[in-house]
Amino acid sequence: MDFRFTEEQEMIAETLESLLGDICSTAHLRKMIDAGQTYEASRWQALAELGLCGVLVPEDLGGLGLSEIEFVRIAEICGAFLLPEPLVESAGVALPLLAQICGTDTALKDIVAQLAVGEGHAVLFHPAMPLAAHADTARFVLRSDGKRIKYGRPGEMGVQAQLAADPLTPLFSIAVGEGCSDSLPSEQIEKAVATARDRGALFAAARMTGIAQSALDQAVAYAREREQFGKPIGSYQAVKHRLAEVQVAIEFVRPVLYAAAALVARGDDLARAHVAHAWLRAGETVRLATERAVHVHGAMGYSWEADIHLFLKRALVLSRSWGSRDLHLEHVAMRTNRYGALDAERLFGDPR
Amino acid sequence: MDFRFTEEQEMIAETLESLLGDICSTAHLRKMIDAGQTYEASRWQALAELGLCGVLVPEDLGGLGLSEIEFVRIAEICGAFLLPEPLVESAGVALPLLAQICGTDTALKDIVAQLAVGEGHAVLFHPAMPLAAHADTARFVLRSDGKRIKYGRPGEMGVQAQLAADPLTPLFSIAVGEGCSDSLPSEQIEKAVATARDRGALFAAARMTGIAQSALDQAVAYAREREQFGKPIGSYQAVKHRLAEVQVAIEFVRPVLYAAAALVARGDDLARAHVAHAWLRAGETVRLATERAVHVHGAMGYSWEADIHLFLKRALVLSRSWGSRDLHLEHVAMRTNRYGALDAERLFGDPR
Amino acid sequence: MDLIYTREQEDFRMEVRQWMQENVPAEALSSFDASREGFEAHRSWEARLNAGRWGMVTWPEAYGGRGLDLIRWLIFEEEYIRAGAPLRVNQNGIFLLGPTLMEYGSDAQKSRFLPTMASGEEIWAQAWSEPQAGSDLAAVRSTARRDGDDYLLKGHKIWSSRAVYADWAFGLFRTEPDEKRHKGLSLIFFPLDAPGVTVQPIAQIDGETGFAEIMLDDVRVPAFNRLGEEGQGWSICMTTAGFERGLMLRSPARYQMAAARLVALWKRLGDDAPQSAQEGVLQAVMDADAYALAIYRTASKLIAGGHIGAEASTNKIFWSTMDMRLHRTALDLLGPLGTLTEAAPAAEDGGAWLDGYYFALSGPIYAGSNEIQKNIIAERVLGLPRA
Amino acid sequence: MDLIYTREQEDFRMEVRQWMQENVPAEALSSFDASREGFEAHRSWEARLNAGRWGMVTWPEAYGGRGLDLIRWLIFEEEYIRAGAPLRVNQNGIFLLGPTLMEYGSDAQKSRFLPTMASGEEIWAQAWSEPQAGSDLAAVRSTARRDGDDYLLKGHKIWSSRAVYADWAFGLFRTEPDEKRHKGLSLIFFPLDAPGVTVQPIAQIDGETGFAEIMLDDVRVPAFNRLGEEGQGWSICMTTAGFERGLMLRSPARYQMAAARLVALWKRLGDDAPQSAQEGVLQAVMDADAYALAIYRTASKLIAGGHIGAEASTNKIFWSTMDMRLHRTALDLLGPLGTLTEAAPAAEDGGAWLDGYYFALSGPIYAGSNEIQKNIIAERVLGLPRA
Repeated sequence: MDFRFTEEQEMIAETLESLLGDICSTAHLRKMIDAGQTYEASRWQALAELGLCGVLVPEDLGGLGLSEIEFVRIAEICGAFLLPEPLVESAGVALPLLAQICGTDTALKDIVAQLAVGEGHAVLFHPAMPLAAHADTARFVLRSDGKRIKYGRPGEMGVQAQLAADPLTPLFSIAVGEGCSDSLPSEQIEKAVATARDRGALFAAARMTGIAQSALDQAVAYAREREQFGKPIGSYQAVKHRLAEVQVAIEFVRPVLYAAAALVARGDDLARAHVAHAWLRAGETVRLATERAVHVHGAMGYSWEADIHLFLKRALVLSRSWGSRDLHLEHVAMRTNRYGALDAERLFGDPR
Repeated sequence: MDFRFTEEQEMIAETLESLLGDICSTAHLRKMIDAGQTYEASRWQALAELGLCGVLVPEDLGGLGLSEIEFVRIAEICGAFLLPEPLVESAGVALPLLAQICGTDTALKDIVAQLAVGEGHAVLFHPAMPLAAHADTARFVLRSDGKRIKYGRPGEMGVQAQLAADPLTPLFSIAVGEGCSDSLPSEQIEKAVATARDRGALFAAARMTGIAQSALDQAVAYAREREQFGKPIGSYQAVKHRLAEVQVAIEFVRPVLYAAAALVARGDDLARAHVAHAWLRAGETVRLATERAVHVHGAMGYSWEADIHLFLKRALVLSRSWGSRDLHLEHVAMRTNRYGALDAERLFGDPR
Repeated sequence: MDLIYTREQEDFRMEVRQWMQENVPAEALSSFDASREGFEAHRSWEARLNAGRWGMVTWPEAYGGRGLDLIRWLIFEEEYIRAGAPLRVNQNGIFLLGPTLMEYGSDAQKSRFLPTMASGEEIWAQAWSEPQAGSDLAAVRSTARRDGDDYLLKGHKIWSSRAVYADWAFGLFRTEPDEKRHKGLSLIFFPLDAPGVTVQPIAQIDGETGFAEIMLDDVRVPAFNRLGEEGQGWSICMTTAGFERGLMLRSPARYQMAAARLVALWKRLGDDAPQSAQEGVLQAVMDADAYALAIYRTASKLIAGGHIGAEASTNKIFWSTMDMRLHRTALDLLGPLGTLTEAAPAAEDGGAWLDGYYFALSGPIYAGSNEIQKNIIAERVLGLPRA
Repeated sequence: MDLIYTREQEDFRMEVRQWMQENVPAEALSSFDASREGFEAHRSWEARLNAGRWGMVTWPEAYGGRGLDLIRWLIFEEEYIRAGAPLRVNQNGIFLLGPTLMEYGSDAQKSRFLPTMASGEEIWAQAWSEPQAGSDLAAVRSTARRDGDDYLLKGHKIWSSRAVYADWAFGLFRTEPDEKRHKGLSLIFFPLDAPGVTVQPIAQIDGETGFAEIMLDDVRVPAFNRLGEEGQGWSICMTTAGFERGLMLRSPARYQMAAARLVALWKRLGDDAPQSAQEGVLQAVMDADAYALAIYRTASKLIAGGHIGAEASTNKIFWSTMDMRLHRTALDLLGPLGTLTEAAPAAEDGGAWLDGYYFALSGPIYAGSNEIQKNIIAERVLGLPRA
């Protein structure tokens, strides 16, 4: 029992943080927006070189063979920096699913190996994820109704562009074509898709948590600088306490998020309820954080010039991805019905 | 169209306010609590002398023949002063119901006339009001399942004492006996009981609104006096803004409350939805007001010595009287389904 | 208390309804903040309104109004919004400056400015804030130096709504340079095309340019353009702010209509509507009702000779909170579709809910931030001590 | 990250569980704040715990503990609460003063005070606040005047929990009368039966006397009773406050058990449970989980040599908010029955939810009000400027 990240886990996170600090500042993002771009090949390449495109792919399929515990921090950092490229979508969700179902199909295994080293990306459509980002440029588009999986190239799958609030999240809907491949329904497929869905919600929660912290940091920075009535506005309790409340909210999302990652990693049947908990809380928290950050910025917060709206818009999109409030509340209710509440014993107990 | 109380209506309110200021201060209430009393005959007498025990009873039955518009202010003031005697329960709810159903029964008419001048009080039990105050000393106990009415003396009706949070609200449950009178079910009874239920919820909302304002006033008074860090605590935004929010909430209960009273008075079929609205908002507001007032008082707010707990406890009891959150939300939903929202026209339109 | 419309009020409603049915453009005008074209289309609409004497029904007939009371104004607004008539591009004029002019202006000023305001010939921008004077408005630094019968205006205004395409602006200027804070300020009007005025559009969160910076470099205006006495600017400005926060700018019909649209969306979604958002829908209906009732109550008091004081602040907190809540609920109802802009094929209601959410976000900021309003309520209504 | 208990931790849990099964009184003890009898019954329980060496498992064996780490303490607490064992009457001692003594006390002080604390022979009250020093604790006026090897204590303490029946109290005294605010304060212990001590019980909101006023009139105590250096009182007190707000006083099992009871109530009510309260039930379960996970995470950090800093403040805001929310939901589930006290025949769960609501109400006040905690978070975690 040790609820800390290992040194190796911390190192991956720090490396990514430092990389994105260099190549994914909001200044970089604004240049992309001005140029109408949503993807930067050189940044994707840099991520690939760190092995991040194949974190959850087993080593024998060409990935790093790490777990959701590593990836949850990666997703959180991608959130914090508003990474536009589909690292979480592909390496966190679609690709590990593909790796799980490719079996002995050598063509599929080849594709997995290529995606794992960053040669393109994959995306997954799902009833809980009807609008997926970067589907048009995907090497591989997967779609599941929960029981079966279809896959193919974007053209075959009939992806259609949908313009979203966030200028750096190109969303697409899908109308599956007839010509593309199809899996047979099986228990194994169903289980793999369910896990992919859990990963989707988990990493969406992680990204929202990262955004919440960034939004808070920006509000704090502004509140320290901006003076009114002869004092920094951050010295007024009206501002102070509102921001402190955001910090409290964030502090109580993180442990849930990390525990949910550990539960998914060990395939525990409590995992889904904790993923739901993380998703719900992260969603509330990022709403609180981004709205309050806008308000602390005053009129500036309503301008295009201040960066905060980029965080608000990304949060809007993510908080509506991978399931609805109803769905996640239902998953929490299932835990309540089945386990009762005093089960730290159960939560941390040996699942064997 | 004039959304103000008339001078006469204001005068009734001012008279009551001034009377209760003299004879129903928290100092009076504390003496009663210390003596284990929940009813003061002299105060009841004073209220009776103002005619308040028969406000809603038609003049030909010995009352003042006024409407819910007058009584809503009376109930609000009774709330603000934590009046222990059952004026609202009797004159606001049980007695007008009795007056509506007494028909040509001269014995009942006599009782109505006596109650209207304050010779005793009546109480009503109802599915939305399973615990009624002051039932043991009632001259007349009514109970309805919504379709029929039984009535009798407390002994006949099997009232049982239930000790409530509020030391000045003696609550009773009921197990109707066999010997007492009984009405036949009829459309007229059903309608009269429904109106009584609406009055119950409306005047509970009014009392809660009065309590909310009193609790806020006390918090403000304490915050102006109490100094910490060399300044009155009321000069800190942490305190200021919390209390300002309570004031805002109160300001947006009152118009709803008064409009609901007017709708009940004119028998409008929108009445119930607006009563529900008033009940829901008054309940939230009084919770906010009393909890924040306790917290502004600091440790003092957790002591028996500070008056604020008396307001908190009365609010606890009232906010759980005359219906549940579910029930009132359902009534609001009915309005939503039937009328749509842009119907000021409908709301203020001539019902003829 | 009498909560029934009179026969005359009902007749008035029917008159408005009929005029609107006959005159409201069938197709929605394009945004007045997005292009000169959209702006001018709205100006034409103001002219048409004015031709029907509907520019501002509460104003005296002499200035293009009908001399009606506030209850009728509320009825007018209800019918205006029900008819889906365009947003008022001249709202800074008719709802803010207009009532202030009525209170503080000379007859000559009223005659000069009100009729062209009612007709839309002159569209107004506000010029309150400066880079260092936002919530702390009394920190304005822009000056008006007296020069004979003129003033020379100098300074830097910001967040001026409508300033990109408007004709005129009104703002606070320090007429006594040695005075500090609330003293020595005057309210002065200036034409946005005067020599020395530079307007720099500011892009908003939604990419439109609803506000602008205004640089003033010795802009010459006649002293006639000063409203009220020299040095009286702050108290006049507080009056205007009361209008902004309170009754006029935010007519209840707007929120009732928004709530009605939300209910319609909820019904349309049917079983697809998330259960957990239902309470938000009911809340929106209750909020809109509560606000409408509160405004009718305030109107009744004002008609009877009362004044609007700190109520303006409680109103502002309520409507801004309600508007945020309502749009959050709408986005929750829509799920992933709620994040789509009007350009997306799958967008519901043409992306209006997302636009509405952005606009609602500005509610707690503009017209005096909610933090400032809470200070006002705490100090002026509750009597809590200043910090 | 490894979120699985070790075999040894599981074995330890079973050991605690078995002992509790064999030793926890079958009948609940009466409240330690309501009568001397209830207080002494709790003291006996503390003695029994101590006899099993369960008084404070994290303490060194020399002082009656087992020298275990915080994870085991959490496991112990889970089993303690699961077994329905009595509240710790000596919580001011074992959870607040104990850890502080461990950090700042001399060996002689530790030997003198810790074993009798673990055994319940000496029950402790806290004596922080004074009438003019609540949130502003640095305003304490009580003095400790040096007289040879003794101090003479003088002053007026208030809101001292457990002081009515306890044996000892610890509090802040000004040892340097000319120093102001945080300076010149010392932390000193005094027996509550010493000559010159007058204890005046204060009735709480629920009528019980969980706290008291303490008047000190030249109470003589040896300088040995001072913890740490003279003048070091404030920083020691902040350490203790950290324990109070953070980990120790509020073990997660307590909230998990409360959430479990709420779920049980909800299930028991079945179709009678209001639909609108369901989300509150789920929220309570999530809150309790989140708090437990956060505490396990903090414990892991502390075991690895980390320190608890402003986390104590975030924890305090979270548990106090959670506790209020949970009990509000319970009262909402119960409807009218929720307002009944234990004496009422129809009361559910013996009126425990109402009692719990009252107690939860005190959460945002004691152990440093939530307003003070938010200041701490804003200034020390976020780095926002002081006012």
